Amino acid sequence: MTLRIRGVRKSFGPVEVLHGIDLEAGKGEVLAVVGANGAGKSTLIKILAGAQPASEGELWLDGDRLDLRSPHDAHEAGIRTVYQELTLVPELTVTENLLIGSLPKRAGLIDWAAAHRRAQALLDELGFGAVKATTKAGRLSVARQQMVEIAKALVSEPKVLVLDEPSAVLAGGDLDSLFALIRRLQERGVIVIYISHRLAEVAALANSIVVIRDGTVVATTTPAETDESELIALMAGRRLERIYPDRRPAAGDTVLAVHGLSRDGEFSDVSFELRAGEIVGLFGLVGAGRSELAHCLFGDTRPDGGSVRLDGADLRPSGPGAAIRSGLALVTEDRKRTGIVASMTVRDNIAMATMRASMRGPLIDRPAQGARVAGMVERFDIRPAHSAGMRIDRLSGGNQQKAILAKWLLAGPRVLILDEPTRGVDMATRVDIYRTVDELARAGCTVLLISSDLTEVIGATDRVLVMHEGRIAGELDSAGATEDQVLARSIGEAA
Amino acid sequence: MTSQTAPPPVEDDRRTSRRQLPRLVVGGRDVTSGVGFVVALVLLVVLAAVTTENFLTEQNLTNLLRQMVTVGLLAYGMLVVILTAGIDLSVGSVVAFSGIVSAGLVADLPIPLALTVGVLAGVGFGLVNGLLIAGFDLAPFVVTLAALTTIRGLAFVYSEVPIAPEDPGFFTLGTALAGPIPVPTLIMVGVFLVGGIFLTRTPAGRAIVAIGGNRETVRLAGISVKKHLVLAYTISGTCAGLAGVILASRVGIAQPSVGVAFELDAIAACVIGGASLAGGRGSVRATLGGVLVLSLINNLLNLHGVQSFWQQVLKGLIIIAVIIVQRRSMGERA
Amino acid sequence: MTSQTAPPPVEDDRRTSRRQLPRLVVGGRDVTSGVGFVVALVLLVVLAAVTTENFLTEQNLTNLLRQMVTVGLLAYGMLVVILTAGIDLSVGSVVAFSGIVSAGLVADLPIPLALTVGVLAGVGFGLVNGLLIAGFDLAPFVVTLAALTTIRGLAFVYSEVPIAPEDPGFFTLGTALAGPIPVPTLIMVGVFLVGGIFLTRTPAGRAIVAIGGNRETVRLAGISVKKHLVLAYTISGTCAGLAGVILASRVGIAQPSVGVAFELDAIAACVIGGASLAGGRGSVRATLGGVLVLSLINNLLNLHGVQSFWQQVLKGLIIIAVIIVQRRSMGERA
Amino acid sequence: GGSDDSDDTSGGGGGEETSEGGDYTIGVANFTLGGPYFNGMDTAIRAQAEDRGVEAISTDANGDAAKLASDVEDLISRGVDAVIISGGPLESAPAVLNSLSAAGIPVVLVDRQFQTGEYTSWLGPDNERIGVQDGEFIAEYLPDGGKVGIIKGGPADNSIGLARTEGFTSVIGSNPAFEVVEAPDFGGWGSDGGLTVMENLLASHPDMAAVFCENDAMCLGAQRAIENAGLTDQIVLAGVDGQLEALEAIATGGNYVVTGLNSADEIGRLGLDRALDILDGEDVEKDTVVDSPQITQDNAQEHIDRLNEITSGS
Ligand SMILES: Nc1ncnc2c1ncn2[C@@H]1O[C@H](COP(=O)(O)OP(=O)(O)OP(=O)(O)O)[C@@H](O)[C@H]1O
Ligand SMILES: Nc1ncnc2c1ncn2[C@@H]1O[C@H](COP(=O)(O)OP(=O)(O)OP(=O)(O)O)[C@@H](O)[C@H]1O
Ligand SMILES: O[C@@H]1[C@H](O)[C@H](O)CO[C@H]1O
Ligand SMILES: [Mg+2]
Ligand SMILES: [Mg+2]
Repeated sequence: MTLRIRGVRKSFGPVEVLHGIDLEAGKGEVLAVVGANGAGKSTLIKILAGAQPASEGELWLDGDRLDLRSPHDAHEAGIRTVYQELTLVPELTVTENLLIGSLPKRAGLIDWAAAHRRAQALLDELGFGAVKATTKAGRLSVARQQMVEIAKALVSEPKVLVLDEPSAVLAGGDLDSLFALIRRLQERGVIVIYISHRLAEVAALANSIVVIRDGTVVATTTPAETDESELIALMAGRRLERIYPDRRPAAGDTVLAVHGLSRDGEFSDVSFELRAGEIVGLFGLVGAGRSELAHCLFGDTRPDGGSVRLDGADLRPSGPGAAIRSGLALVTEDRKRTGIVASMTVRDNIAMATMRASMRGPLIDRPAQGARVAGMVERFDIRPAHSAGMRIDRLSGGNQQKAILAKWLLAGPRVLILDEPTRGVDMATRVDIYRTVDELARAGCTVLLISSDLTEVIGATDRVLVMHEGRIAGELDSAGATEDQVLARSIGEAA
Repeated sequence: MTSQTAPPPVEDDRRTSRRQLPRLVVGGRDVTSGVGFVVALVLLVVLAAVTTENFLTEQNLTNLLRQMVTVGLLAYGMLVVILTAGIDLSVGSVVAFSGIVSAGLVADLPIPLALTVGVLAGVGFGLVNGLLIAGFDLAPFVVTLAALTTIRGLAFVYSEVPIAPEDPGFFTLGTALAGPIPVPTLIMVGVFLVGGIFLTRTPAGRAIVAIGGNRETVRLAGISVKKHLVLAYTISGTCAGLAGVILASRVGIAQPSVGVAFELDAIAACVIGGASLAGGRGSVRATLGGVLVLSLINNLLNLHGVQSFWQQVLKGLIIIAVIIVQRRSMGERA
Repeated sequence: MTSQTAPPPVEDDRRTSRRQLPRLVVGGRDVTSGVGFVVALVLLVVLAAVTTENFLTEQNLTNLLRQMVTVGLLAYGMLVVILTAGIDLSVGSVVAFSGIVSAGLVADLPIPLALTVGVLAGVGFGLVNGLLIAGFDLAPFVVTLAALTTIRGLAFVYSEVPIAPEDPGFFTLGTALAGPIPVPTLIMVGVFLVGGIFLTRTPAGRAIVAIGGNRETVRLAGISVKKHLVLAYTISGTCAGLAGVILASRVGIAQPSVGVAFELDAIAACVIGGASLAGGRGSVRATLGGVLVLSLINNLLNLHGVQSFWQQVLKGLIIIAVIIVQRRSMGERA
Repeated sequence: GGSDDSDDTSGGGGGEETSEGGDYTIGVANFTLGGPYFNGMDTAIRAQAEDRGVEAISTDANGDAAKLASDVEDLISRGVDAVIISGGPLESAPAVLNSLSAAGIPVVLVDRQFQTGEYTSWLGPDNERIGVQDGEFIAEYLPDGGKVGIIKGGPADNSIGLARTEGFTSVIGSNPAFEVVEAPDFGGWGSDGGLTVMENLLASHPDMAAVFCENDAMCLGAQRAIENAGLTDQIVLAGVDGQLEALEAIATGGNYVVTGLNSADEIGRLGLDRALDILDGEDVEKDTVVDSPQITQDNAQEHIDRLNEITSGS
């Protein structure tokens, strides 16, 4: 059994984004597809999933030419896809999201008891037993929703399983469950197409690697033949000298002092201090309470107890607006739900938090605003380069993330909270982000970097705070810390 | 290594435990299970019973049961459409058309057949609405608004003047009683029961709910969105046809001008019952509750002899009070 | 820094280059720039001009301009509300209330003041709608439906009978001409121009558009969602108040019963202009186009002397034809 | 009103062929067609126009005063020679009348007499008189008096309904044997509204002896509610208009006992004749009250026959 993609091209209007992709994967193979943001990975897999038609080219499976006119056709052919963006129906239970289209029936009616049993059994079997089948999908954390997405693709065993950045929202044990699952599928002969920006993962999982750059395959290789820095170079079209910037000079005075902060059911007795010009990492497993803490600091929720002081003065923002005026900024973890306004342009999105920054009388000074936005598009290398007037949801995921960062940088924050800012961001762009964050810190800005990426949380920071079940379970100096030390604290071991 | 970190379940859905009851919540939170809604309903009933002596008379309760039938039938169909994130503004006109056609046909056809044709007219209009909306991917609001206009016109074209069939058999459907309960009310309850099961226990019903939640997901799951949209509008049209025939039979005279603004009451019943016009969320039981709330308000004001203009003023204010109570008790955003 | 091949601009927004024109598309695609919409409009005009000799007379064109004012004003306010993913069903009742109050006050106040009070009544109702919707987080559909009922009742409470001020000065606003162009039309065009600039060039306008796209994102960007929702409904109320006053002045008599179902036409104009009831998408220019389409259809049918019921039948069919043409030419889902 | 009904309008009523006519175009501006009465009016005007060999163009404002204004403007654009306005519940339309007089076009009002503004001529019923007639009949029919319900038509921006009720209560209300209860809600001039309002009224007042409705359509609905409540033998009904179904009910000798003729057909036809007379330069009466005979079981069949003759004849 082999999957072959031959000469696939795809255009949106007059613009071609895939320029003739060829690739091949055999039975039981894990084929990793890597490439920078906007390279065309998701577009390629949407074609494979029957969700978008190719403009040109052929797909072959098992020696049959596939003619995929709809997702249904792809299902029939045995191709299942987990999309980069979550696609669950939030109002429906996990069971229903999983079994949509194949709910068990008795006497013509859906047998819900059987359905829940079947769904739960499937989740348990896949190692996602933490997800309850009867919960409404919209109430799950992003990580758990991702597990449901994966389970959904495996309701009936596929011949080809396509995973578009499945690990972007997973961490720790969940990630391990996913890898174990992929290996099991591999043993059963399933072809797995795996897209990720985490190259360590790719090296560990893949049998072969295809590198796409600007819609063209630039290399086909294997983990054995290559290493991370070479892959990054292939993806970016240039060598990256180093990933993380140099350490900064010792930090300044305390800017933000959090003392005994608690919020019922979310986190309790959280205390720490952040100094000027410092980058502090915040690590923890899913559900540790990091995002809740961030939202509370940002004035989005009220604490039940404890205090926060900014520059020695009590900080009790009445809402995000007040927090922003006090000099805080928050890049949230869920880009689609709280990061972008999908129906608006890149420009509108970037200018969102600072609309009053350039006014001419009662009106927005559009040339001035345009110039500020253009500056940001250039600084972050947001692609396409002339994207200011495009709807932001036409951008690739990573480029959307860069636009959100740009929005907050324009606000010139004193304390910048980043919640998973490099999720789904390619390596070259991450390097840009790390560099930008470093520049900010050097200019005196304080950064709290929430991340589930162990390497990043140590590499890009000065210090790491670790959260476990809503409490600060440890603090480490990044310079000497190891990944194991951080992980141990996050699961409540060691101290 | 996976053994270590399964965090405790984040939040379990509490309703899952009483699965023995027919589960009429079709998406989202069931507002009837919210205390506020029940409180609001009970409050209205107590208010009515305490402040007027006539509320608890058989005559009045029968009226109440009878008067909710039209809005009730329309509301069920509307709910189905709203669940898909759509809307059906044409129902009032369909009521008029179905009524006048069936009354007109009584002269030539056996009564049951005449009534059936009336209902079928509703089926047909719903089908056309659905085909236009799904087939051409048009905005439901405009299509059904256009249908509202066209179908109203057709009702008048069919007969400019009211039609009152001579045959008293025509009145049976609308006026028959089963014990103290009007047969039309039983029909309406039947529609809600069967309709509840349809939405919660059949693949087509679930597809309709899911379409409103995320139509792309449904498409990606290989389920035909178009087919189910057509089905939803056809159901709404059918309910409207049925409502029209029952109303004509109850009044004894079919008027081409009947049913103006009925769609607003039907939508209001759904929304008071917690349905979201953005689709995917709504409850069959709560919609019935919404119908009851609207009927109770009218009944209460009438029993008190509140003068018409003040009735309107108060009706609006009471509706707002009801939804504030409901919202408060729900806590989070509906 | 990246010497790499920057890919060519993907679908550059072509409008960015002609920034000299006020950019009245406030979110999403501008349907007036779609060929289909223009084709549909031109088709209607040509149809009218070719098939009736009276269409291109000054008299008729002036009528056309005058006739679009009410729906036009309401449609702008409605667009603002729709952009926030809301709806305002109360506008028709506000038209009645503002009209009757200003006509009633003419007896006691100088005319400009009486008219101003009428408009202010609209401002007040809009404000209350907004405060209820934003403050209690209530569904706009139910709140404004309740307002529709209450405000209509209040209009009748104010005066059961129509009020026709004796003072001919009351008619000036509604009937004055500037050259061949009715003053009300100029006011409406002014509202669209200023309103277009408001939505595209001011922080508050942009916030309103963004709220409909994703209110969470807007809130977390430090923008008060509540404040802007209140503003949006207040704008709609203001437009309705203005429309009511102008209408009363034009007709010369204020009726408490005027304006029933006006909200449907206003919403239709927005949606025909490509606005999405789910919020975040709509265009000021295209909404004006939608108003024009609706007015042209009425005018065309009247000039042809189509019989009333057939007018209704045809009107619905023509609207459907227009949106099919428009949809086809847009290709993707509006 | 006297019995001189069509004396002053030569050639009206029956629709006899008349030779003149010319090639006039008459505009008919209906405020609403959402009711059998208004429909009948429009139909009658057009039928008479056909009989007289002139063109009639009718418009429907759907109950919207602004659209009525637009419609009239459209009619002026089309170059009509005269306009007949069936204003329904609209009590006045000064701007419409102004634009017509500015264009030098004569205006004939049918049914409703506008309270302000200049019109050329009006023909309509004496509504108070009809109410008085109904009241007198009920007072005589129920010598022992009793409770009498009143069902009003619609939002009271219509003097017509008020006049009818006033006429009725001027008789019944001043008679101590009677107690008047007004239904709180309006019946909206339709049968469905009449039914619901009656049901609600019965819940509070099951002991009524009679009901007066401001028109027949509502009374027909109320009659069903009474029947459903099993009170047919207890409550009699009085209406206004002479709608065919009401006449039939009266003829059968049931509890529908009286109505006052307010013939849309007659007024409509006379209205068209009046417009032509004006165009022909004749000197016409400005306001004409069209007679409204009382209809009871005694003469109901006569009126049914006449109505059938008219509708099949045109
Ligand atoms: N519907 C669309 N219309 C126009 N352009 C599109 C559309 N969808 C994708 N594109 C463009 O196609 C290119 C490839 O996007 P794609 O989402 O496939 O990238 P990707 O490799 O998956 O990136 P990422 O790693 O950020 O997810 C991008 O330039 C994107 O802007
Ligand atoms: N009402 C709710 N019902 C169910 N789950 C919820 C609800 N509110 C929040 N959650 C989820 O509970 C979890 C609480 O932990 P939190 O998000 O703070 O963890 P975290 O350490 O930030 O983890 P992550 O890596 O997911 O960001 C979140 O994942 C959140 O999505
Ligand atoms: O005179 C008519 C009729 O009685 C009708 O039934 C209601 O409106 C009035 O104008
Ligand atoms: Mg992608
Ligand atoms: Mg988090």
